[in-house]
Amino acid sequence: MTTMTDNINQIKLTPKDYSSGLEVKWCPGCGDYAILAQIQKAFADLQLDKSNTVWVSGIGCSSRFPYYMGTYGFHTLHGRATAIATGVKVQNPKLNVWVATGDGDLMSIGGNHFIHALRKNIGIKIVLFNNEIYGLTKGQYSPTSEYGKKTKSTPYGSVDYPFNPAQISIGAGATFFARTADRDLKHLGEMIKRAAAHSGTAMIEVLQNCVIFNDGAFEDYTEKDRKDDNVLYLEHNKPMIFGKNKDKGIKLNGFTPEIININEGNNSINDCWVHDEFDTNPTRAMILANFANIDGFPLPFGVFRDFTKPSLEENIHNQIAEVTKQKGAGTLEKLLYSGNTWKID
Amino acid sequence: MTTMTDNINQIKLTPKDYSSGLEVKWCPGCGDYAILAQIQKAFADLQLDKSNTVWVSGIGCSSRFPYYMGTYGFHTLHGRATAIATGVKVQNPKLNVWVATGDGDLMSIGGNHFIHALRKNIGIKIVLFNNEIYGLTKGQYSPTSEYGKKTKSTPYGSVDYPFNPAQISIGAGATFFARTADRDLKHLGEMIKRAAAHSGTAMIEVLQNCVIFNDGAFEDYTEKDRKDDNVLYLEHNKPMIFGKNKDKGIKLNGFTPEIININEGNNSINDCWVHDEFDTNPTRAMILANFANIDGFPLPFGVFRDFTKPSLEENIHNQIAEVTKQKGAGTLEKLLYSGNTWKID
Amino acid sequence: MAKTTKQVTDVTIRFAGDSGDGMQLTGTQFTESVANARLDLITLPDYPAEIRAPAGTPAGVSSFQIHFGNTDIFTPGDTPDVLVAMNPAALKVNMSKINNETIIIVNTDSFDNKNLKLAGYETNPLEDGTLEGYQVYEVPITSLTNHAVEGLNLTPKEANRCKNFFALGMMYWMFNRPIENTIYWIEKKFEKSPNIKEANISALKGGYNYADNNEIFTVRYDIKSGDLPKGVYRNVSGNEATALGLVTASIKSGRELFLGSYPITPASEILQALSTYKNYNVKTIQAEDEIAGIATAIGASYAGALAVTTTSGPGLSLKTEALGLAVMTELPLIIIDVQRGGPSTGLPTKTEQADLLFAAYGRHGEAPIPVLAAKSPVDCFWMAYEAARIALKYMTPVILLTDGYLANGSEPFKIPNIEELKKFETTLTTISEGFAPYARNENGVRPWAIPGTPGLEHRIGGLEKENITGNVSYDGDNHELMVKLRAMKVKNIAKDIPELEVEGEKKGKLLVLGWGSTHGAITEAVRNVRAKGFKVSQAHLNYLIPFPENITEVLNNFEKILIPEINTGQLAKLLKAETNIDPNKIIKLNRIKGIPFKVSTIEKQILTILGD
Amino acid sequence: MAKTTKQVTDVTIRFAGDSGDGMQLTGTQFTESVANARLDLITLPDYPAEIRAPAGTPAGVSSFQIHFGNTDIFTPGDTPDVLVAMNPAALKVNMSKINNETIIIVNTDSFDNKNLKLAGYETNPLEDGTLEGYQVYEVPITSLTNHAVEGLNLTPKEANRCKNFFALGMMYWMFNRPIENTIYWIEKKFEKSPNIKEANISALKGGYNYADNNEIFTVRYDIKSGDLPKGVYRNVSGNEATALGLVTASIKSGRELFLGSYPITPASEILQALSTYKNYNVKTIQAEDEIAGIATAIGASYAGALAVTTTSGPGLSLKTEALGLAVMTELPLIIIDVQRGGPSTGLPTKTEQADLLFAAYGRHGEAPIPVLAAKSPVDCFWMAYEAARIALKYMTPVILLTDGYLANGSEPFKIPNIEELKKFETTLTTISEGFAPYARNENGVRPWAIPGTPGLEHRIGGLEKENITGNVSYDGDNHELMVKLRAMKVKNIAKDIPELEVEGEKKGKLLVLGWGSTHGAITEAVRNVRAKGFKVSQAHLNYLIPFPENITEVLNNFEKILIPEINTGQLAKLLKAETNIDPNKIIKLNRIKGIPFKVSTIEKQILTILGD
Ligand SMILES: Cc1ncc(C[n+]2csc(CCOP(=O)(O)OP(=O)(O)O)c2C)c(N)n1
Ligand SMILES: Cc1ncc(C[n+]2csc(CCOP(=O)(O)OP(=O)(O)O)c2C)c(N)n1
Ligand code: SF4
Ligand code: SF4
Ligand SMILES: [Mg+2]
Ligand SMILES: [Mg+2]
Repeated sequence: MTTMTDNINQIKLTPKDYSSGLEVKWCPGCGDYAILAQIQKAFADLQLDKSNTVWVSGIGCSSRFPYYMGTYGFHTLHGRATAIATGVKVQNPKLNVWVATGDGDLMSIGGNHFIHALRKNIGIKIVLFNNEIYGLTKGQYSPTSEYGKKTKSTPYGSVDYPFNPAQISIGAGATFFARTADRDLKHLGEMIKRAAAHSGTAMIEVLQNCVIFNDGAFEDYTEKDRKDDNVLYLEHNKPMIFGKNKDKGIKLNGFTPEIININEGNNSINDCWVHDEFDTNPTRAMILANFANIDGFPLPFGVFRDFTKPSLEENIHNQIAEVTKQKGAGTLEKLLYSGNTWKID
Repeated sequence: MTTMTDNINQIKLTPKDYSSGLEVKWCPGCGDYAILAQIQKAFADLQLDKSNTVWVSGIGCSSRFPYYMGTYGFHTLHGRATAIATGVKVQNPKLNVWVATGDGDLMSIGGNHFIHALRKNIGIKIVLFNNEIYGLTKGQYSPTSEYGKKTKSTPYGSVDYPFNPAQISIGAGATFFARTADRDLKHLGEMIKRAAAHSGTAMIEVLQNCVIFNDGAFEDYTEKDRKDDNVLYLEHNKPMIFGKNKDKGIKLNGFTPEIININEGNNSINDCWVHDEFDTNPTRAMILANFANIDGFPLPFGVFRDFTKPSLEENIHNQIAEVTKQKGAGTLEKLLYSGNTWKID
Repeated sequence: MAKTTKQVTDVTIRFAGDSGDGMQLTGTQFTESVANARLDLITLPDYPAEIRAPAGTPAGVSSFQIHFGNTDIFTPGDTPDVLVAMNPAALKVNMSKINNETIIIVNTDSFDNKNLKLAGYETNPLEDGTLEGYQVYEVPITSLTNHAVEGLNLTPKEANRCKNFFALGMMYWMFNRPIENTIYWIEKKFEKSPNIKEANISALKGGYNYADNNEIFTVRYDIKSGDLPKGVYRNVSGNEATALGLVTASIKSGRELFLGSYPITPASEILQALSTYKNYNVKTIQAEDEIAGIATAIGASYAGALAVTTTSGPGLSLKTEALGLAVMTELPLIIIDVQRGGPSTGLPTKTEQADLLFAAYGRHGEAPIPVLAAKSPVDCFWMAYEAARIALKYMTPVILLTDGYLANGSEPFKIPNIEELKKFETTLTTISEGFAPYARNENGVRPWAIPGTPGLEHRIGGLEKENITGNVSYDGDNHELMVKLRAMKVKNIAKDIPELEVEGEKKGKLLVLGWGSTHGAITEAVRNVRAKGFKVSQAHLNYLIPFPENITEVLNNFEKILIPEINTGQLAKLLKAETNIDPNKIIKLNRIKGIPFKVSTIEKQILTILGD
Repeated sequence: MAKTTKQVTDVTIRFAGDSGDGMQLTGTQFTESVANARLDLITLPDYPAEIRAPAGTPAGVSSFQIHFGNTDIFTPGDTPDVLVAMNPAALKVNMSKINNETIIIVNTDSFDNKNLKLAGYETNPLEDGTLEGYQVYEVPITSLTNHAVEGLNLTPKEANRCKNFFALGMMYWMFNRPIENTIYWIEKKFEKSPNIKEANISALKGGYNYADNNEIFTVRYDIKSGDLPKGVYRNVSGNEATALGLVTASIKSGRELFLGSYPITPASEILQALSTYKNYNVKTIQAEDEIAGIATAIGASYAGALAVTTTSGPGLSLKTEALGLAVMTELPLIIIDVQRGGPSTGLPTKTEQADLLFAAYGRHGEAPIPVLAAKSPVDCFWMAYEAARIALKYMTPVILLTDGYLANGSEPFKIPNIEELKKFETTLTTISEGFAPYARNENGVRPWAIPGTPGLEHRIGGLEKENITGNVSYDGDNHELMVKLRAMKVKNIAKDIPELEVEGEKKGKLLVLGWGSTHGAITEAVRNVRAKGFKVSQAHLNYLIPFPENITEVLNNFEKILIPEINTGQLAKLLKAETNIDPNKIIKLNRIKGIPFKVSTIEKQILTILGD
């Protein structure tokens, strides 16, 4: 659970207070800068306690993130951030534990810890910087790179099908999934705050532009002129509509989504599928996740799913409390003199 | 792709011919025996070429499987079977490559290779012996063990939520998923044959009874008196009905499944959801996968999904063929004398 | 019928039967009875490799060996004085372990055609001369047991299952032990099934009386009470002792215990034991794999826990990369490797000492880690405690090596005086003034600043650190400095550990040097040889990286160093690599058969060298 | 104005500028020109650690050093004779690398306030006396370039980007090299943008003419053509050479090449190079992680491929467990570790030799693996080829160690005569009669029976194998036998590799012994010292496990052995552990700064020892 500073007399922290002051070393123009700025801003809005907050990361450009935050930070091993964060959170559930990770870090080498974190619903927030490329190692394809992509390690085009991050997350049992983009500043900040408020594992996919090795990968979703037709903003209890003229909607035909023009023919806004972020049934989120794989469909941004069940650390600490209640707190005497003992004197 | 012996004059192989003749060492009464027998039978039905078939496994009771098959066999490392099988298949796509694995082997330590195999659609067949326990290490819980389970490593009950194997498989992009049980002999054999015929990654979950450490875990789905009410057999193009009296059906309300009595009220068999194994939309399979998590719902057995797209090994070999066509086959001369050379004489 | 009583000082008994025959239980009961007589003892179970191998086959044989006496007992015994064989397979499997002074007690009822065939005997060994020269006591244990429980309305299967108590009864008689304790245990254990309770008691008494009355049991053995030091004792296996040592260290240090682990034979019992200590605030995570096991532990350590990960060889292999991170971030961490037969999956249920060089050098880059080893089941308690002390005091990962033999073997543990346990030191800090994450104290140790502490927000990671500030640094001179500082810190631990002690003369022709679980066998061998009037000394290493400070001095005092190891000579290599002693004085003695050394093997080798 | 021409034998030039300044390209062009003059050479790029560090800052400086001459060239040169500094940061970063004999050519245009500040200079080093005592050539390169391209309608940015060719032109004049080759290259490269083409050519000529006419360039250097052996040459980096060696081995052995890998600095280029060789039937898999990298390779090996996995330290750590499986299943496999600065993530872009002991001992259980090392960029070709030969002939994993310096450094590669390449032997079999998976030939090698072969169906795995049959065996004696057979097989490879050769006297006071990439620096140092009239010999190890058979003999002939290593002394330890040479004769020389040895460092140490 997110801990907010409760000392009312405290001085209000500004975004800058959440910076470590170290020189930021991403490439000029890298999308990571915007993410950093929005997170510092969101943390200031929440007045998150710096000393109670830990950023854990793996290895990659994105994983340099903790160095730039004025909180506690741990730049760990490629792929292991979620596992290490799990240890931090279980040991001290009072900490706000955030993970900064890349598409290679989380979904390639870190895939196992990733799905197990989601399964166990450990109360960490995972911010995936998805640039669909390996940045730090200078441009090999990643498990989110599109089929056929030419990269340094696939000179004739990749022959792997990519993961759909939403789909695998939900398949693994994610209780929270949201998507946003580096250039969608306000929305990005909103998503961070939503994740902060979630009690279990919160997974945020941020589409992030790597200017050097995969420039423009997300222009369809971030460029002013194209974005409106290509992004569907999910809002709780609102019908799903999108398009420059807000004239397109999503209608469900059974479980199959269709795009309708809400101003044409028999269709109206009332035919649109209404979003429910808190739906406990994973099917809704899976249908939304699959939009990415259907030609011509807009990419949903926003909270796909946000549902509460006890987190791993809660369960562990509750069990400890319960057993301790039953058996009494352990002491060295009890420990050593348990079992079948005999005395020689 | 499955290779069948095409020499018509060959003597017909019997199930026994698919045995290695080594003494089988599972505990008396273990469900693994039935799986072994059914696979040998199915292979005989298919007249699979023994010398072109490889069984790869990890570590666990179930992973001893390759020792008992008269094919090639590789008992590898805990969790690594799918990755090693990937190497075998990519190197020689003509081989039939099968993986025998346990719930710990595939979904705990082997989770990453598992999801990546599914993503890449490598043409291997994965037979998951799901006994919801660690057999070989004598009874710790596994990632498919139910919440709250008391095992050697969870004396006060586990606090992890289990994976739903179908859900994670489909989330990872599985092109084939089927479920069956050790005691469902004929059905098990059928599923094996279906997997053999699938070109990409085929994932079969076999519910398997561990008599020693998790006895009776699947009785609801295997005991004569209970099974009919608890298992829904999926059949292509057939309405979903189940129950001792074949009177219960599954109806879809939007994307939400409901159980109906097809003989009562306004409901009839025509209201039932009709299965389509070949649906390319993953939503159907996800809805079916979620049955396991809804109280009172029957557990679907059979093929959830079977859809074709080029496999990894096909793609790799096609790319090699294409480049070779473009550039001509490489020779030592070409190789060494390429680039910028100069002569000193 | 005349019965004589012989006085002996120590005895080895091996109970062997089918996995279903309850031999481990029989052994444990016998052990308790012996322990109550203040005798020293060591026990060793010998399980089948398969979970439940087919009944009656050699693969299904389960054995339990106990060596006890009123002198110091260091090994489970080379050769049983008594072998109890409940079926033909048990006899067959154990033939190689006995000699013709061994008394063999066989359950003749089980030597029928079916069981002989299952055991792989073509003819009956009781009849075909196989056992010629052995002392064989033929007892129809099954039928006698059935007879003893008659009238209790048991099913034949239930009746049969009592026969281990019959066997136990005979042993109690033979070794002059009271049966009351076991009766008391049976009463409690089977409280809820009065029938079974009665039956087991009848079988136990039946066995005792049978031996008392039957003429084949002519000799009874008596062992005078032992002279174990005063104190309260309990019997512990190595894995239990390890778990106890860790929890004790947690309580003493005031740091909550965190275990991140993944099950693996023969280490799983530590995870299982620690999972029961919830009321000691112990958090255990059965992680998705060994990497997550150590990764969660590193996370917990960072968050302030006494963090541990437990495993065996294949798991240690997987933890290699994360060990490097713990070295670079200088976080306290205990890695316990319960060694088993390798390489690869190897021989999971067998013991071996072949992970030593791996523990010492098994990381990329210059990544020094202290390596400790326990020398007996009880010593696992002490070395786990010591590993915690070093990890916390020096902010370093520490590898503790035990092995399959220690893990499963057990011996009496004298419960320590709580006050006398060593104190813990840490570099925990909450003071922001002058705080720098990689500043070092007089021991070269950086501060431990735990998330949640206001004002100490800082960042660490696996990239090279700038001295003092801990910022990322790609500077070459700084790198060289940091490599040296990390090496120095570990090297200096040598000043904080006991010197290497020599048993026997401090100077002479031959020193037998061991490490880890060979301690018992070496000690007995050396004592035996010395008892014969020869001069030979002994030293044993609990600390492998760094070695005790005086190691070169000690070794230089001897002409020859004999190093017995259950590997191809890893300590021998480590010794050469890490010291400058004369390599030509090293004599290796290696056995790699998945079992502990026989005392006689070492003894013979010592005599050969001394005879040269 | 008088210009003189000096004859020299070798020169070191360092091109340094901002990442965007095109210094690597400049260096490469200069290299080709030098190569065409039949000179020997070695080059070394020095990239910034960040992908694109802020322009103008020290972190953003990219350098390229070339050492060339008409004698044998073994290193990229200790100290540049000429430093070209395109901006203040480039000057600042490289000040520590030069001495006051270095000619510094600076682009004065870039020494403005903004760039001085970005570089961290408070005052202008061209004016404040910083460069006193150095020979500084101040050239307004930017404006001169702009001038040269005038009239070509370039944007200011485009014009600016030509300045590296201006600098190159100056260097061509200074070292008396023709510019035609580069003009030809520019013409092809910029075929599609005639404007840029013209501009670059003008800049190049401009630079050349500027030096020819301007008075600050008074001396011109001339190097007589070299005497490299006859043959066809190409320039290769170590990583390129490794890839070429592997493909060559694949073609020669008739085994298809399979690479399972995961990107990691500085090994990624091998994966990338092999990915281009599709028409050589090379299959490359960028796996999900390093474990899958080696696992897919093991699978491919089992299926009959020449299988390889490439990585650097952190990745090798992750491959540890799978290495054990390759040992147990005795499958051919090549593991290439391009070492970088450790421990943990360490210094990814820096070089180091600190994985040697890890390669030698880094597995649980007794798991011997041959370890080879390349000594120069070109030698990567030969050792990759040799690793393949050994892996296939002996059915064993082989670890090949290279490092960041070798990987990125380059030198001329004399293309070998294809016929003269060593032949491959394998134990491939298709004959079912008498087939047993763990029977062994005279070299102790088991047969390679590939799935798809009728009649040879068999099963292998990581549990201990029964001798000959390969069935699972828990037998202790068999285990000991197998441990010994595996060890013996690796040990016997010593008979099949070249003996250790000594350069210089075979007996004497001092032998300098090295391994891997220190070869160049050691060789130059030894030659320099010998040229001064001292006696010192040199030997270099390409084979670390097993050592060449004659190693003890060779070393025993010297009073002292000096071992320079870029680690804390790992070969020194390995040598002591694996041989019985007198440890007291070893003298270590260690630098761990992420960069290759300076020749002078080794030279000084040799002289100190000889002077003793
Ligand atoms: C064990 C290990 N393997 C490989 C690497 C090399 N490596 C570092 S970052 C990275 C991938 C980076 O991609 P991503 O996670 O998408 O992050 P990005 O740089 O794109 O933000 C790789 C392969 C490593 N550091 N450690
Ligand atoms: C690297 C490694 N870690 C742990 C083990 C120990 N181990 C062997 S099998 C197994 C789990 C077995 O469970 P599962 O995969 O479900 O197979 P089952 O025995 O139930 O068929 C474990 C933890 C091992 N052999 N290797
Ligand atoms: S390489 Fe790409 S992801 Fe990395 S810092 Fe540069 S722009 Fe950002
Ligand atoms: S332990 Fe369970 S899974 Fe393993 S062989 Fe026995 S019954 Fe089967
Ligand atoms: Mg990325
Ligand atoms: Mg299982």
